[in-house]
Amino acid sequence: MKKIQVNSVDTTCQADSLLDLLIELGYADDVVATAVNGDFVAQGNRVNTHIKEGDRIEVLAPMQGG
Amino acid sequence: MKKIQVNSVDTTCQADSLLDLLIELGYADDVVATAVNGDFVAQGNRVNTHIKEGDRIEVLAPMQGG
Amino acid sequence: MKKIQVNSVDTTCQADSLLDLLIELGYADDVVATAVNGDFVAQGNRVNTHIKEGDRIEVLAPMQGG
Amino acid sequence: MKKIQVNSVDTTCQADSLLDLLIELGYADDVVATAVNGDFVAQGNRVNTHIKEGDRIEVLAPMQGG
Amino acid sequence: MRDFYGVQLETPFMLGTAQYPSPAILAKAFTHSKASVATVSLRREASSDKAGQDFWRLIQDLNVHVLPNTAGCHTVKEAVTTAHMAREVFGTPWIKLEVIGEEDTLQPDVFGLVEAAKILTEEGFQVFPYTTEDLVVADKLVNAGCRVLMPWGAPIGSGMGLNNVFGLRALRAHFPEIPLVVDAGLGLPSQAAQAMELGMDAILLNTAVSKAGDPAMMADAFASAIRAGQLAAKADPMVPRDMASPSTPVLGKAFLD
Amino acid sequence: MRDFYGVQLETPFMLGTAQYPSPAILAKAFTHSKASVATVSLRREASSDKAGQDFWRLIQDLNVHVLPNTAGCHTVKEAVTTAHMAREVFGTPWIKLEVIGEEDTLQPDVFGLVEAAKILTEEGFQVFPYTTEDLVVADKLVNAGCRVLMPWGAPIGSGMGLNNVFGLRALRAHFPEIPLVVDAGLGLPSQAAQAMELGMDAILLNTAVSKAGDPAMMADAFASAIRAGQLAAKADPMVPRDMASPSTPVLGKAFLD
Amino acid sequence: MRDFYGVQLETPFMLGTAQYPSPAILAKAFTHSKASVATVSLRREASSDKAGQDFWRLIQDLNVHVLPNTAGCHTVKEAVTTAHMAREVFGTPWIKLEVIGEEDTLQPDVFGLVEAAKILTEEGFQVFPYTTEDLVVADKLVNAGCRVLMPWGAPIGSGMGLNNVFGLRALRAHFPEIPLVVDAGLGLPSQAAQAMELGMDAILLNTAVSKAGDPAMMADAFASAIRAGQLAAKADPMVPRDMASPSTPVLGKAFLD
Amino acid sequence: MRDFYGVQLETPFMLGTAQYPSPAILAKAFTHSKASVATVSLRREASSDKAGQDFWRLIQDLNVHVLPNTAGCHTVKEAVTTAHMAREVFGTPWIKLEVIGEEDTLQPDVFGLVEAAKILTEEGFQVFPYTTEDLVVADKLVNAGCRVLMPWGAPIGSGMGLNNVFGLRALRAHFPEIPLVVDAGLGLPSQAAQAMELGMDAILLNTAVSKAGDPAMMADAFASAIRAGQLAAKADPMVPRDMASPSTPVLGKAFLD
Repeated sequence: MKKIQVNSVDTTCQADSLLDLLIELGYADDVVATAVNGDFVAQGNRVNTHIKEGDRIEVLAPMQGG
Repeated sequence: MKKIQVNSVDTTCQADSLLDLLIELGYADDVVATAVNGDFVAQGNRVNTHIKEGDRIEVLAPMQGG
Repeated sequence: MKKIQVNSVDTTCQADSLLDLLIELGYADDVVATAVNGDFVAQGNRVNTHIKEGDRIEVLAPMQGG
Repeated sequence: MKKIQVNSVDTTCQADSLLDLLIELGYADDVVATAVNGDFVAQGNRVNTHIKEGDRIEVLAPMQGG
Repeated sequence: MRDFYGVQLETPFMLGTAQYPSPAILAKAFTHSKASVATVSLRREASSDKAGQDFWRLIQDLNVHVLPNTAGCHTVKEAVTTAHMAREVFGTPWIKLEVIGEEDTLQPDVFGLVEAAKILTEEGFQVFPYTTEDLVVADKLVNAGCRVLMPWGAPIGSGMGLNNVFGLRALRAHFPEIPLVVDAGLGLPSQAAQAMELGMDAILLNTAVSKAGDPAMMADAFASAIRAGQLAAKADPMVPRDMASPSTPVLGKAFLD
Repeated sequence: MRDFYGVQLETPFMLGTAQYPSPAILAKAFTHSKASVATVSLRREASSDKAGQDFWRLIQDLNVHVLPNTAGCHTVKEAVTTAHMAREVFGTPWIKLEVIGEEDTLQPDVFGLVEAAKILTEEGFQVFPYTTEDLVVADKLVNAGCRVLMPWGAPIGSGMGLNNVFGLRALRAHFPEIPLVVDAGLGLPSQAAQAMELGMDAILLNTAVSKAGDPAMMADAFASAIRAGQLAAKADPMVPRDMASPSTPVLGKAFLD
Repeated sequence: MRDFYGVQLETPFMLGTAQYPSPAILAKAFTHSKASVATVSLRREASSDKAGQDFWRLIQDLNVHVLPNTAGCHTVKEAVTTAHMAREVFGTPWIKLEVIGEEDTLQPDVFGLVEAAKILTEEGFQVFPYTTEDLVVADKLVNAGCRVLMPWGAPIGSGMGLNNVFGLRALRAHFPEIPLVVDAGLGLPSQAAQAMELGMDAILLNTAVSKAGDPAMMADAFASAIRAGQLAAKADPMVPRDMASPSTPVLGKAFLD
Repeated sequence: MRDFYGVQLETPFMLGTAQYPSPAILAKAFTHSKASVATVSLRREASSDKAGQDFWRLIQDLNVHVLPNTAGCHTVKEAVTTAHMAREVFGTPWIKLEVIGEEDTLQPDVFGLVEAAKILTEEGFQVFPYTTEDLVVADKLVNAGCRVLMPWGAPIGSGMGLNNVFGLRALRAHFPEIPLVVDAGLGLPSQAAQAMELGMDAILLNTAVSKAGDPAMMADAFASAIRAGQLAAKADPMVPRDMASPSTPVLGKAFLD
C-alpha cells in the first residue's frame, strides 16, 4: 500500500497507474481531469503514469463558475 | 366684405357664421379646431358663431409633436 | 384675571397692555419680538396694544439657525 | 579627428577623454550629466573615459519638467 | 402596473412624432418601438395645405393611444384653449400639458402649469403635466387633480439623460401611487433603462429617436432598454457592495516594518 | 465681485449657528471660518430661560453680518410675520426667506416663496430666498424684487453635495448679474469649491461644519475650499481634453493583420 | 460584429453559472437570458459526490458555448495547469484566464496574466483574459496572442457598474479590431446597456442575475438591455447638447437696470 | 502626516515647472503655491545655449525640494540611465519614475515601471513611481522598495480630474502606511480637494497651473484647495444622508383614495 494525497487528503492505494487509481477510487465513469504533483496528466497518459509513494494527485470535475 | 384675421393673416370674407367662413376658406372637409378672438369655438357652435369685422380667427390642424 | 395663551401655553394675566404683560411675565430686559393673534406687534406699539381675554401672544427670542 | 555623435548630432573631436571633450565642446562650466553609448558616466569618471571613433555621447542639462 | 387614467398601457413607451426625416420613417420607428402612445400637436394650416390631414390619417393607422400636447404655450389661457381644440380634433380627454417658462431650456413654468391643470381637470380633461422633479409642485398638481406626473430628465432635445437622479428618486418615493413618466432629455437607451430601474412607470421621448442616424433601430433600442429597466425593477436587483476596503490583512504592510 | 444689497462681503462664506456642541465651539468655528455672515433664527423663550439673550450677545461678538431666517415657516403669513419679528430683534432688513413645502427634504414651496418675497420686498426687506435651481421660479423671484438668489445644492442637512450641476450652471448663465449663493446640502469642502468654480458668489452651510468631528477645523477647511473655488473661477482654468481617442496609430493593430 | 476566435455569437451575452438558488433556476435563467456563452469551472470532487457530473449534463443541455475559467488561480503555474484540465474536461480551446492578484477585489494580477496568456496561446488555447482597463497591459495581451480582451467594469460581485468609463472608452478607441467584453462588476441592466453603447462587443456577468430576487426575470432584463445598447451603438445616437447657456437675452436682466 | 522617505513636507503640494509663459511667471506661481516640491527634468543642451543653467539657478532660488523625473522614457534602460544622470545633476536620491507605455495618454507601462523601480531602489534611489490605481501593481512596487506611490488621476495634461474614484479609495484602504500622491490629470482645485478628502497625502500637478489664464492665482487656488481637503480628512466629516425616502406620510396619498 502506497501513501498518497488525493485532492489534499491523505490516503493509501494499491494502484500502479493513475488510470487504475481512478478506478480504485471510484471515478471510473466520471468526467474528470487529473494532475500529478501539480502537472496536468491527459486522459491518454493516465495508463502509463506510474503512482509513487507520496504523490499528490488532483482529480477535478466540472463545477459552477462565473 | 368684412376685414378679419385668419391665423394672423389679414383677409376679407363674406361669411356670416364661422361655419360658413370655414367653407368659404376651403376647410369644409378638414379636421380642424377653431377659436375666435382667443376663445375656443366647438364644432357644434360654429354655425351660430357670428363673424364680425376685425375678428381674429384661429384654424388649427393636427401636426407632429413631442 | 384674563385667560390668555403665551407661546401656546395657557396662562392668566392682569396686564392691560402688551408692554405690561411682558413686564408681568419677566421679559422686561430681554431682546424679544412679539405677535398677538398671529400679527406682529412692533416694540413701539406694545404700550397701546390692549390684551383681551383669549388673546394668543407670541414672544420670540434670538436662537441658533442655519 | 574622430567622428562621434553628441546628442545625436554628427561631429568630430580631438579630445581623448570625455572630460576633455566637454571642455572642447564648451560645457566646461556647465552643470551637465553625461552618458556614453547609453551608459551613464559619472562626473568623476569622465577623465578616464576614453572617447573612441563612433561613440554616441549624451550631454544633458536641467530643464522644466512636470 | 399603475394605470394612466384607467388605461393599462401595453408598453411603458410614449413616443413623439416630431422631426422625423419622413412620414414613412416615422411609421417605421413606431412599429419598431412598440410604443403604446403617440404625442401629437396642433398647428395653423392654410386650407390649401392638407399636410395636417395626411398626418392625422397616418397617426390613426398607428393604432396607438394619442396624447396631444400644448407645446409652445406660454400662458394658462393659451394652454387651456389649445387643450380644448386638441380634445375636439383628436377626440381624447388626454392632454400633455406644457406651459413653457423659459425659451432655451423649454422648462415648465410650474405656476402656470398648476393653474392650467386645475382648470383643465375641472373641465373634464385627464392631464399629463410636463413638470420638474419638484416635490412640492408635484403635490400641487396632484391636488389639482392630476393622476399622472411627467417630470423631465433634462431639457427637451438636450439628450443629457437624468440631470437630477436624487430628485427623481425622491419623487418616486413620495408619490408611490401616482404613475410617473420621465419626459424629455434622454439621449441614450441606457438612460431610459436607468429611469425605469428607479421605478418610473413610463418614458416619453422624441428627439433621441427621430434624430438618430437610424430612427427605427433606435426606437427598437429604446423599447428594449425600457423593457429591461421595467423588468429589473420587478426582479429585485442585488445590493451593490463597496469593495474598496480590505477584509484581509492589507497589502504591502509587511514590507514596512 | 457681485454685492449683496449693496454690501461687499469680506469673504463669500455664510455660516449657520445651529447644532454646535457648545457656544464656545460655535465661536471657535466662526473664527476659523472667517465667515462674513452668520444665519440666526427666532424661537419661543420662557422668560426664565435667558439662552436666547446669551446667544444674541455671542453673535454680536462675532462681528459678522447677521442673516435671520424664517426656518420652519410653512405659510406665507408665518414667514412674513416671522420676518418682521426678526427685523426688529436683529436690526437688519436682511431676511433668509424659507417657506418649507415638504417635511423630509425641507425643500422650498416655490409658490409661497415668491408670494412672500413680493410682500417682504414691498415692506422694505432685502430678501435672500432659499429656492431651488428652477430658472422660471428664479425669474419670478427677481421680478418680485429679490437681488440675491439662494439655490439649494441638496436637501438641508443631507451633505450630498450638488444634486443638479446642470441646473446650477443654467442658473448662473441666465442670471449673470444676480448674486447666487448655494445654500444647503453640502457635506465636503470639495463640493463648495466646485460650486464656486461654477461661478457661484457665496456658499451658505451649517451642518457640514457643526456636525463634523472637529467643527473649527472643518470651518477652516470650507473657508479654504471656498476661497480656492473663487480664485479658480477668476484664474481662467485650462480646458479639459478627452484623451480617450488615439492620435497615433492604434496599439495592437499591427498584430491583427 | 467582431468574432470571438472565429465564432460569431448569436447574442453578445455571456452568463455565469455560479450561485443560483437551484439548478432549475439556473436553467431557467439561461433560457430567459438567451445567453450564447456559459462560464464554468473545475473543482475537486470526491468520487462519491457526483454533483459535478450532474452539473456538466445540465450545461450540455443548455446548448450554449462553454467558456471554462481559471477562477481562484493565483499563480501562472496554477492557471496553466487548470487551463489544460479544463480543455480536456470541457472539450474546448476557449479559456477565461483569471490570475487573481488581490483577495478582496479579486482583481487581475496583470503580470501573471500576460505570462500565462503567452504560454497558453503557444499551447493552442484561445485565451479570454480577465484584465483591467489598462491600455498597456491590453497591448501586451494582444502581443501575447489574445484576440479577445475582457476588462472589468468593477470588482467581481460588487455590482457597482462601470468604475472607469474613460478607461473603457480609451480601450475601445485604441483596439478597434479586438472584441472587448466587459466582465464583472455590473449590477443593473442600465450599466450593461451603457457598456454596449460605449462600443463593447459583449457583456459577461453572473452575480447580478444569480443573486437577484428573480434570476430568470433579471436575466431577461439584462438580455434586453444588452440588445438595446448594441442597437444604439449601431443606430448612430443624437449628439447631446448642453443647454445651460442662454441663446436669448438672459432672464431678469431687465429688472436690474 | 506620512513622510516621504523620511522627509516631512511643509505642504502636500508638488508643482511641475513645465509650460509656463515665462520663468518670472513660473517663479511667481511657486511663491503663490507654497509648494514644497518642484519637479524637474533633463534635456540635451547645446553648449552655446545656457537655458538649462539659468533654469537650474531659478529652481535653486525657489528653495523647495527637487524631484527629478524620467519623463519621456519608454524603456527600463532609458529610465535607469536618466535617473542616474538626474541624481548627479540635481544632487538628490529622489526620482519621479516614469516609464511611458502609451503615447496618447502617456500612461505608465507598469511592467517596465516595476522592473526599473527594483533596479533603482537597489542602486540607492528613493523612487516616486508614477503608476495607475492598480492594487496589484502597487503591491509589486512596494515589494520593489517604493515607499511612496503616485497614482494618476487622469491622463497627463487632460484636466479630467479623478477618472476612477473607487480605485483611489481602494488604494488608500489597502496601503494605509504608504504615502500616496495623486499625480497628473487634475484640472480644477475642487478635484484636488476631493483627492485629499479621500485620504491622499499630496497632489502633484503642472498643466492646470501653468496653462491657466493666471498661473499664480491658480497656484494659490490649488494650494488653498489641497489644504482644505487635507483639513477635511482630519476633521471627521459628517456622514451624508440620503433623504429621498419620506419619513412622514407620503404626499398626495390622501388624494388617491
